[in-house]
Order: sequence, then structure tokens, then C-alpha cells
Amino acid sequence: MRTISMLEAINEALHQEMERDETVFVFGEDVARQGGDFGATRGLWKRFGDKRVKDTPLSEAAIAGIANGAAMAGLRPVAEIMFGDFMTECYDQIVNHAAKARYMYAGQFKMPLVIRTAVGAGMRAGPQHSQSIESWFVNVPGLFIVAPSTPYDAKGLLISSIRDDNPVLFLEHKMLYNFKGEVPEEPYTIPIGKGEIKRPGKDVSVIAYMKTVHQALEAAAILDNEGISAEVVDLRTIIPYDRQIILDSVSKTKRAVVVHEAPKTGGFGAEISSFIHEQMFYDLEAPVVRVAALDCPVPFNPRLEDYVVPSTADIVKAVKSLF
Amino acid sequence: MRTISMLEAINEALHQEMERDETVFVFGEDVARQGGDFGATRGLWKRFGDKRVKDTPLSEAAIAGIANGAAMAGLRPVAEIMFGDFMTECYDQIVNHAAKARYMYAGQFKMPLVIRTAVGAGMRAGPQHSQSIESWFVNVPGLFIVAPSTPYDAKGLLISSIRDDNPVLFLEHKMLYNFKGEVPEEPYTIPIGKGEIKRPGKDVSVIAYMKTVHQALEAAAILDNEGISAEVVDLRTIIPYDRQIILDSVSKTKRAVVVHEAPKTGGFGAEISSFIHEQMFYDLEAPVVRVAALDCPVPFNPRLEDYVVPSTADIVKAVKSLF
Amino acid sequence: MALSNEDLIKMCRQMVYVRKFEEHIEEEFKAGNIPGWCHLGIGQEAIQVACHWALRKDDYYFYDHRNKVMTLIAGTDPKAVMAECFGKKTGICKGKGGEMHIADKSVGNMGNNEIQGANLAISLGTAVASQIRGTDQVTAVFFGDGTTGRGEFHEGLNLAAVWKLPIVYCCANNLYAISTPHREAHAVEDIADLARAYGIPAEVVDGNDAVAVYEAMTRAVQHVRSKKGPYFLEFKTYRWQGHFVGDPAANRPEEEVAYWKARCPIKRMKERLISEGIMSEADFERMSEEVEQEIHELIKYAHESPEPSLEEAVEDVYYGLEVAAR
Amino acid sequence: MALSNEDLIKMCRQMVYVRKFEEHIEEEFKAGNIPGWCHLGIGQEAIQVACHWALRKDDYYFYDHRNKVMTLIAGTDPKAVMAECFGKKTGICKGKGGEMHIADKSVGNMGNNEIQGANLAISLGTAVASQIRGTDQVTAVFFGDGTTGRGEFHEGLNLAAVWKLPIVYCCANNLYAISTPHREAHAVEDIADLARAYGIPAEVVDGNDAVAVYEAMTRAVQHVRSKKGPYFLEFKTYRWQGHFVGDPAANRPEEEVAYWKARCPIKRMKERLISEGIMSEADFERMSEEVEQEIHELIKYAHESPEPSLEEAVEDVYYGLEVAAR
Ligand SMILES: Cc1ncc(C[n+]2csc(CCOP(=O)(O)OP(=O)(O)O)c2C)c(N)n1
Ligand SMILES: Cc1ncc(C[n+]2csc(CCOP(=O)(O)OP(=O)(O)O)c2C)c(N)n1
Ligand SMILES: [Mg+2]
Ligand SMILES: [Mg+2]
Repeated sequence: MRTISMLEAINEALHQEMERDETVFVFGEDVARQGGDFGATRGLWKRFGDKRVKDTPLSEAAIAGIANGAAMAGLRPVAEIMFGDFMTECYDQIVNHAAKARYMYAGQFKMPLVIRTAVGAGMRAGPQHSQSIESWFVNVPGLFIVAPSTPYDAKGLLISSIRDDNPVLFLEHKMLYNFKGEVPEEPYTIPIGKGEIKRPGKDVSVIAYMKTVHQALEAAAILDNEGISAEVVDLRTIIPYDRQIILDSVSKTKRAVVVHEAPKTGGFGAEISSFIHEQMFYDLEAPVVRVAALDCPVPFNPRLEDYVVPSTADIVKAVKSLF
Repeated sequence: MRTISMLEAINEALHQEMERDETVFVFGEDVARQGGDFGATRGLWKRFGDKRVKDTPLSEAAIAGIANGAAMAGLRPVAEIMFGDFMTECYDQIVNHAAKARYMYAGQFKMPLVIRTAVGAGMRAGPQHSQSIESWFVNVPGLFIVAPSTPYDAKGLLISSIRDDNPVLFLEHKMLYNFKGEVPEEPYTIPIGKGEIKRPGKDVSVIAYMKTVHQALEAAAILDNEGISAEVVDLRTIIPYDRQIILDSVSKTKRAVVVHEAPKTGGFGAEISSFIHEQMFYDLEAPVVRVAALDCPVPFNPRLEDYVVPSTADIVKAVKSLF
Repeated sequence: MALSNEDLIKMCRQMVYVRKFEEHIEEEFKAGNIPGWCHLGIGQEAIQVACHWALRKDDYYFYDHRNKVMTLIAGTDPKAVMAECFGKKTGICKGKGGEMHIADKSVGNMGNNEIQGANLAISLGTAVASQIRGTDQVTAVFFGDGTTGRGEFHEGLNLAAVWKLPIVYCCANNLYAISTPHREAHAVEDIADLARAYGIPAEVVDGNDAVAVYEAMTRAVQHVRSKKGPYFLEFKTYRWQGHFVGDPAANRPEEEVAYWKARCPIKRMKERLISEGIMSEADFERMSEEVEQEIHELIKYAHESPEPSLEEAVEDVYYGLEVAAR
Repeated sequence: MALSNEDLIKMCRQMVYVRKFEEHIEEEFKAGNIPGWCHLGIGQEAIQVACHWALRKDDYYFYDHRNKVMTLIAGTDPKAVMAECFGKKTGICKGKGGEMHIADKSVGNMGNNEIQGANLAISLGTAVASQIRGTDQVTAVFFGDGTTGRGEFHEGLNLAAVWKLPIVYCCANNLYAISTPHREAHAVEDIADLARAYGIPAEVVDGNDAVAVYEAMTRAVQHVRSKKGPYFLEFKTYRWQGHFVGDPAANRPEEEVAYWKARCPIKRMKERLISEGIMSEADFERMSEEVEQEIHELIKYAHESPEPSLEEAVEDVYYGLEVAAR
């Protein structure tokens, strides 16, 4: 099969869904003329024109507002917020409207909108362009949060997100945009809310998403040499997270490590950790351990940045601490 | 000692700090002329005048912006955001500026600002005026989050928050505004980051904050009759939470329940639960259990509202499940 | 389209209807039968009623806390609105929204969202939808003077102007946001002047004169429906009561309140109809009593309506995904 | 205050200085010596330099991504700025901020916050501080045309106008926000017109003429310092390059770029000085070389500066509370 980057996979999904469904439209800052800051929307403007591919002013609240209103009117808006860090500027539209309109108006409205945004550290982009934002949104019932780690997952999950009738926050890790993998040319879907075992193992479950999945895989390879067989669980969706895949994996391995790039305190790893303890406390051989960023913003200096976010070595170390 | 309400305690703290330190000033929507939507700022305008007590337009981003800029310039701004639900509209100012200015500018600035806001369910105020908002902010290093449960704590903690050189999000539970308790007349401080045992016990630790502390106390009384001695730990500060008091309590009781009013999934209880498991897994007799709201918005209908948020009975049930 | 005598009578009746609807809500609220809060729009009936006469059934409407009764004029079953205020299962939002969250998709009411200003962003979306679909549907968004302080006011107006979106902005300038006088919170006396700066045609309208409101709204809608871009109306008006029932609104000068009560939109309409011989005092009394009866029925209905069942609390959180109950 | 010949020469030198400073950053960036991104303001030197001539040392300044070099004119040690771009420990923010986050409290630089528009809210706070303290300190906030799309633009200008805050708004309208032309994103051609709607005095200024910039800024600061409220300046200008180094800015017409390069602010100043006999071509060359040397020193300093130690990553998160390192 053909090998393409995650950026190309996202771009292809957008093309195919716009082709398939004329209620899909794309908008955001610099998405038309320039094809997006990272290039995810390249070609769409030429192909689908001004009406369905729109450059907006720097107006994040308006962008998310358009998504809300258009979804309520029955379209399938796909908005881009250039950096996840700027989701702060449309936080109200997501938390108080996208996530609640269906509920507070008692099911009268579907909210089939997608907000795509680039997240994560590694680009030496400093404290306001490098954040992991998922945990800002995990205590907001009504919202889905999708977080792919591979081009294949990104394409399938983006197509599912666009077709889904719930609001979806679609997270794209900047450091994965150029990551390549096999991706079918035809459109396909991956169910939201389903994780995937990216590497089977029997001694410990390493639960991760986005970039940390790849670090978990590296760690698993290292651990293998040391006689520890690690199973890598890629959640792929953060909300609703795949409880079953976690239970299945951990009931086999009896040990788990959760990894994410956001700071540890108050991060989403806490949810996974407490879920596992609540459900399988008596089966566990050791406590679930979180591997995460330090409790500080992401600094600009490359060495500091790399120090602050979790490394493969940190995962290896955490796993070993369980034996 | 004299008994006053939490609202009065807050009001007194504001008066005393404005009296003591002329760099303290208060502003927000309807805080001057009307004394705030709930009355927390009553009397300040008359006493301290236009310059230090200011009604603003409906401009939440500007309100938080003023707090940021004035703090950077060396004042001690105390802003009111009428409802915690509207913190969404100044989320950027808190997350990307208040919490990061000190760090990203390498310690050049202190950020001695306080944002007070009314949170929580129970007023039949519906989905957009009843939220528990703490977990939106717990993964944001650089920010303190204070959450008192009694008039005494509210006064002492508000004074500490105003005097502290970090940005503080000060949460006031609406259903506690009229809750009365003994409060000294003179100013005093309570250290931020220190919890308090609100009721000692030996069989189980019930860890709570704000309104749920009172429910935990009710539950403890009920449990007592059934021969279970519950220790009620009031965190009082959410970030940085008092790790020591938790360790001390749970190493004695070997069982813990965490209670909050926010939805369970992704709520702050997950942090406490995973912390306890990480630290004391081998000492625990049972898994830490979270008691929280259902994973939905807060509905308007009173019966539904009461059903959605955790009840005293839910705490009792959770505690019993550990034995 | 000029209003016929019949139209004027009907309009007058609608104004009486929404007034009485709210008066009864107030009464029920004070009696402890309605939970939460009540924001009454008494004094603003001309806007609440007449604007709708210039709109079409398939248009999109965004109201706010002050104007929820507009949905009655749009065509929502009044029983369902009253029941919603009571939080009952038969409410238009099944008791989950309450008076602050009344939407009725079937009539184009997209929800009176209670984060002030948010609808100024959301309304862009329905307008974009009309544009993408190529329909001539108009989006009408209603908000108060205070709400123009919010950032979304700017983001919304700017985008609406650049993209020539089909939006009629209807600002009810009732001089206050809760306790704060418009003048002390806003740099402009006439908000319309701010709208004009974006190149949006704007009018200041006597918001207590139903016919003037209707005529201005007709001009606005015509402009917008013919795809010339947004239009802005500022209605000068006044709310007679506090921000919500129970708010004494103590800071407002008594003379000011008296001045505006004298300019009651219903009295105005009634006097006009009587002086033009379209209606007699007795006709008006008869009509008022009729309305009174109708509202009584609504109240009765609301009282007798069942509460939602507890499981409904976790319904409609997601589409196609269940949330666990207790 | 009229500018003396000496002043003009110094201004010219400063413009050359900031230009060369950025040219060298570009070179270093392309050579891989600078991490992250680089946003260059080449072409906007008249604004960057001349504005400061009208400000006072104890005023508050808020810059943006395009104008970080202004801090050099404000008086920040150039070594510390260069080192910050390199992310070194000797940087003004110890390498934690990078070129997007340069603050220098000691000179009044309150940080070039990289959430566009945020400074339009934060700058209200320093202005309120001046007002509360009763000082005549001015707050000057610098931002681009694109940033005026943000809601904080409105919240900020409205409040500044109502409260008569001592703020000079300095908008560098360089016709684009990244790839998006101003005209396609904004309802107004002259942003100054929008400012006027709030009752804020506003001027449109040739942003490539340092003397015009200085004069306008002087008027603005005088107005603001005398407590008459905010003032708004819109500088028409152009950035020569893409949004950041590496951005081809392919969508901009070549003629447009050429037109603006011909209106280079440095060339303009130089020609003026030469034609008025204040400076010779040779003087200029000599000065340029001198500056070139100085910048070389800075680059050398930055290269030789140490990296921060790893533990510094967790310093300064809180005041008085330590964060655990690995
Ligand atoms: C974002 C936000 N800020 C504040 C509030 C609280 N609030 C509700 S209504 C209101 C005043 C609104 O004034 P205006 O728009 O003039 O409408 P009016 O009540 O006068 O009809 C305020 C401050 C809110 N609901 N949302
Ligand atoms: C809130 C926010 N939205 C978007 C961005 C990304 N961004 C950075 S600069 C920029 C363009 C700014 O344009 P303008 O204000 O005209 O300044 P210029 O770059 O032209 O000098 C954008 C969209 C951001 N940093 N913050
Ligand atoms: Mg009003
Ligand atoms: Mg620009």
C-alpha cells in the first residue's frame, strides 16, 4: 500500500469528505489561499471554491461560533484553529455551546461539527504554541476528543469525526504531521471511542495517545531486550475513551503505565489511572504509574523543552519500576 | 465568636484588604453600584470610591486582562467574574497569561491577582450557570485554585490569596454563600495549599472541597451510626493540593473516597485518586473511589439537578462499598 | 407591506399576550412555583412582537434572556413554553433548559443561549448556512445594550460585514445591563454608530412604537434578504423591572421608570387603535380578558404537567452514546 | 519637540541597527543556529524606531511578534535579546521565551505575548495602574492589522474610551495577516475609522516615514499623557518577507512587494539626511559598517553563551513554590 504522511492523510480525508458531502465546509485562519499554517487544507480552496473553503480574520470565537451555528442549521462545518493553544479564545463556544446545545435544548439539535487543531511540543515554539490541551476539555460532557497517532488512524478518524453527529475536537500532534504510514486511497472510517493495540504484549500495558504512542513503541522495543513484554494501547479517542480495551489489556498484564505529553498534575492520565484502579484494584500487581510532562509550561530552549516532556527513557524507567 | 455567612466573610476580607493595602482594587460586572450579583462586594464602592471599585462592561476578557496588566504593573487586582461558567470567556487570559507570564518571562513579573467567581449547582440556574469549573484549570501550571468550604476558611484564604504573589482563581460555591460560621473580626490568613481535617476518623478518608465537604460531614455522621469512623479531609486548595494531609490521613485509614460536584470523567477526583494509588497502593485495603456528578451538564429541573450532582447518600454508599 | 387594521389588532393582542404571559410567570415565580430565576421583558413588547411580523417562518432567530417570549410569536406552542419555565417534562426543552434556554427548532428559534454575546458568534453560522445553500433565509439576532460590550460583538459584526452575511442585528437598548447604565460602560451613546463604522447600515428606532419597529424591521429584512449584507437596528426601550424578578433595581431613578412607563408600548398601541377608530376601549378589555383566560390555561397546564423522570437527566448528552445514570 | 540633526542621525542609525539585527537573525536561523521560528519586521523600521522617541522611559510598552526589536530601542541590552533568540541562558528571558516572548520589565517592555490580541486586554491593566496611582505614565500597545479581528480589540478600545485610559494604540497595518489580505478579513479599509467610532481620536500615518511617525506619535502621547484618554495611530506599512523566515508568501503580487521595497523607510531617511546635507553617503556607509560590527559581537556572544541548566526548566513556575524536576 501507498505510504503518506499524516498531513497528507488529513488533507485527503478533507478532500474526500468535501467531495462526498456538499454540506461539509472548511474554514479558519489562512486555510484557503495558503492551505493552512501546516498545509492540512492545501488544495481545497482551488477545488471547492470560496463558498466552501473560507479564510477568516483572527476571530477564534467567531470561527467556533460559525461551527456551532452552521451545525445547528444542518451543515457539517470543519473549522481549523491554527494552534491548540488558541482554543482558549473560543473555549466558551466549545464548552458552553458545542458541548451543551444538544442537551440543554433536549435533543432538538445535532451538533455535527469538527474543530481541528495542532497541538503538542517539540517544535521549539515556546510556552504559547506547544501545549497539550486535551485535559482542558475532558470534564466537559457532550464533547468528543479524538487524538490519532498514525496517518491511517488520522484519515479514518477524521472521516468518522466529520460524519459523526457530535461535536468533535480533533487533535493533530505537530510532530506527527510528517510521520509516514500506509494509508488506503479510498475513504474509510475508524470508530470514535475505540482504541487499538499497537503492539501486543503480556507483562505490562502502556497506554498512550498521539506522539507518546510512538515513544511507547520505542520503549517496548527496549524493554523487550530486557525481557519485559509491553503491550502498547493506543487510545486514539480521549473522550469517550475505550474502557474495554483497557480492561482487557490490563486484566492480562496486571500492570499499567499511562503516558501523555501534558503536565502530570490534573492531566488525563489521572482519569485512566483512577479508572483502572477502581475497576481492577485487586487484580493489579503494582500501582498504575503516570508518565507525563513536568508541571510547568513548555519552555523555548530545545534542551529544556525535551527535558520537560516525557521521553522514551522515562517510559522505560516507569515500566521497570513496576517489577 | 460572632457568626457570619460566607458572603459576609468574603465581603469583610475585601474591605480589610482594601483598607490595609491601597494597591488592592476590585472590579467586574455590577460590583460597584450593586455590590455584585450575589452581594460579595457590597459597600466597597461607597467606601473606596470609583478609582478602586469599578463596574465594567460585559467584557470578561478585558476584566481578566486588566487583572494581568495591573498585576504586572505591581498592583493587587481582585476581579469578579459573575459566574464561573463565564470564565470560558476569559480562559485565554488565565491560561496563557496569568499562569505563564512569570515563567515565560523568566521571573521578571510577579502576578499577584485574584479572580473570584461563583460556581456550583443547586440554584436551579441551568446548564450555563451551575458548573463546577475547577478541572478546566487543573492542568495549567502557574495557577493556584482555592476552594473554601466555610466562612472562616473563605475569609482567611481570600486574604491569603490577595497577599499571595501568584495568580489565584478563587472559587465560591453559590450554595455556601449563606452558610454561617464563626469568623474572627480581625484579618487573618490561612496558608494556600494546606487542607484541614474537618472531622477526624480512623476507618476511611473522605476527601472533599467546597460544598461536598458538608455532605461528607453529613455522611460521616450517618456512617458513625453504622460503626464506620470517617475522617473528612477538606482540601481547601485544589492547586497546589495538600499531598501531605492526604498521605497522613490515608496511611491511617487505608481507605479513601474523593468527592466533588463536577462530572466524574476527567474531574479533579481522578488526580487525587491516582496520586493516592501511586503513593500508597500497597497500603490500601480497597481502591480509592470517586463520588461525583454524572457525566452530563447540569439540568434546570430541580429533581434532575439534585439527581445529577452527588448526594450525601452517594457518599455513604461509596464508603460502604470499601468494606 | 402596510399593516391592515386587522394586523394592528392582532399585533396589539400579541403584545397583551406576551405581557400577561410574563406577569403570570412573575406571579407564579413569587409564589414559589417556578424554580431558578425569571428575567422579564415587560416594557419591551413592541420589539418582541413587531419584529416577527417582518420575518419569515423559515428564518433563523436567536433570542436572549429578556426576549424568550418572542418564541410565542414565532409560533412555539405556548403550553410548551410555560411548562419549560416550570421545568416540566412537557416543556419545549423537557425541563432541562428552563426559561434561560428555550429553543424551538421547528419554528427557527435557535436557542436563547445565556452566555451573553455567544449568539453574536453562533448566528454567523446559520447565516453562513443560508449563504452556502443559496437560500434567502435571514438570521435575526436579538440582544441587549450590555451585551455589546463582549468581544463577539466585534468579531461577529466584522465578519458579517466582510462576508455580507444575511443577518439582522436587533439590539434592545434598554439603558442598563443589570445595574450598570449604558453610558458608563460604553463609549458610544448610540450603538448604531458603532455598527455603521463596519459599513453596516444602521438605524436608531423608537423601540416602544410597534409600528415604527415593524417598519424598520421590514426595511432591514428586505435589505438583508436581497443579499446586500447585514443590517443593524437599535431599539431604544426600557425594562420596567429589575434584571430578574426580585431584583429591586434600586439604583434607577424613579422619574426615569415613570417616564418610560408612561411610554408603555401597549398603551401606545391601544391609544392609536382607539383614536383611529379601529378598536374600542371595550374591545380591548374583552380581548384582554380573553388573553387572561388563555394564559390561565397555560398555567394550569404547566402545573399539571409531569416532572421529567430521573433517567432523562442523562439523555441527549451525546448523539448515539448513552451516559450512565446512577 | 522638533528633532535635531543629531536626533535624525541617531534615528537613522537605530533603523539600520534593527534592520541588521534582524538580517543576522535570519542568517543564523537559516544556518540552523536559532531554534523555532523567526518573525522579521524588515520594512517596518520607521515605526519600530520612531515611536519610541515620543515615549518616556517610565512608560509601559507592549510589542508583538513583529516588533520585538523595539525593545532594543527601549534600552534592553542587545546581547540579552540576541541570546534570547538563540534560547540561551543569558537571554533576557533565560531562553525560556525565545523571540516570541521577550519582556524586559526594567525598561517597561511588558512582553510580546504571542496570543494575538491578548495584549489589547492586558494593556488596559497597566493603564488602570497609572490611573490608580495618579501617574502620567502612558501605555503604548503595538499590534498588526490582522490582530484587530480579535474580540479583545473591541473590549479593549471600548473600555479605554469609557475609562479614558492612558493608552496609545499603535497599529502597524502591513496589509496582511499571514496570507490573508487585510481587505478580505476586515470590514474597514482604515482601522482608524473603527477607532473613531469609539470616540477615540485616530490618525492614519505613513508608517514608512520615520519623521511622520515620530510627529504623530508625539501628538498621540501628548494627548494621552495629559489624561484626555486613548489615542489611535494606524501606520500604513509593509513587511518585506513572509510571515516567518521560510514562508515564501507566494500569494503576494511581486509588484506590490517591489512598490513597498522602493518605499524602504531606511532609504527614505538616508536620502533625506543626504539631501539635507546632514549626512553623506560615506557617513552612512561608515555607520552601517559600525553597526554591522556591533551585531557581529552580539551574534558571537549568543553563540558563546551557555545553555540553561535542565533544572531551570522548573524555575519560576510559581512564586515561592518549587516544582519537582525529573
Ligand atoms: C458572558 C456573560 N457575562 C455576564 C453575564 C451575566 N448577565 C446576564 S444578563 C446581563 C446583562 C445584560 O445586559 P443587556 O445585554 O443590556 O440585556 P438586558 O438584561 O438589559 O435586557 C449580564 C451581565 C452572562 N450571562 N454572560
Ligand atoms: C489568537 C491568535 N490567533 C492566531 C494566531 C496566529 N498568528 C500569529 S501572527 C498572525 C497574523 C497577525 O497578523 P497582524 O496582526 O496583521 O500582524 P503581522 O504578522 O502582519 O505583523 C496569526 C494569525 C495567534 N498567534 N494568536
Ligand atoms: Mg440592557
Ligand atoms: Mg499584518
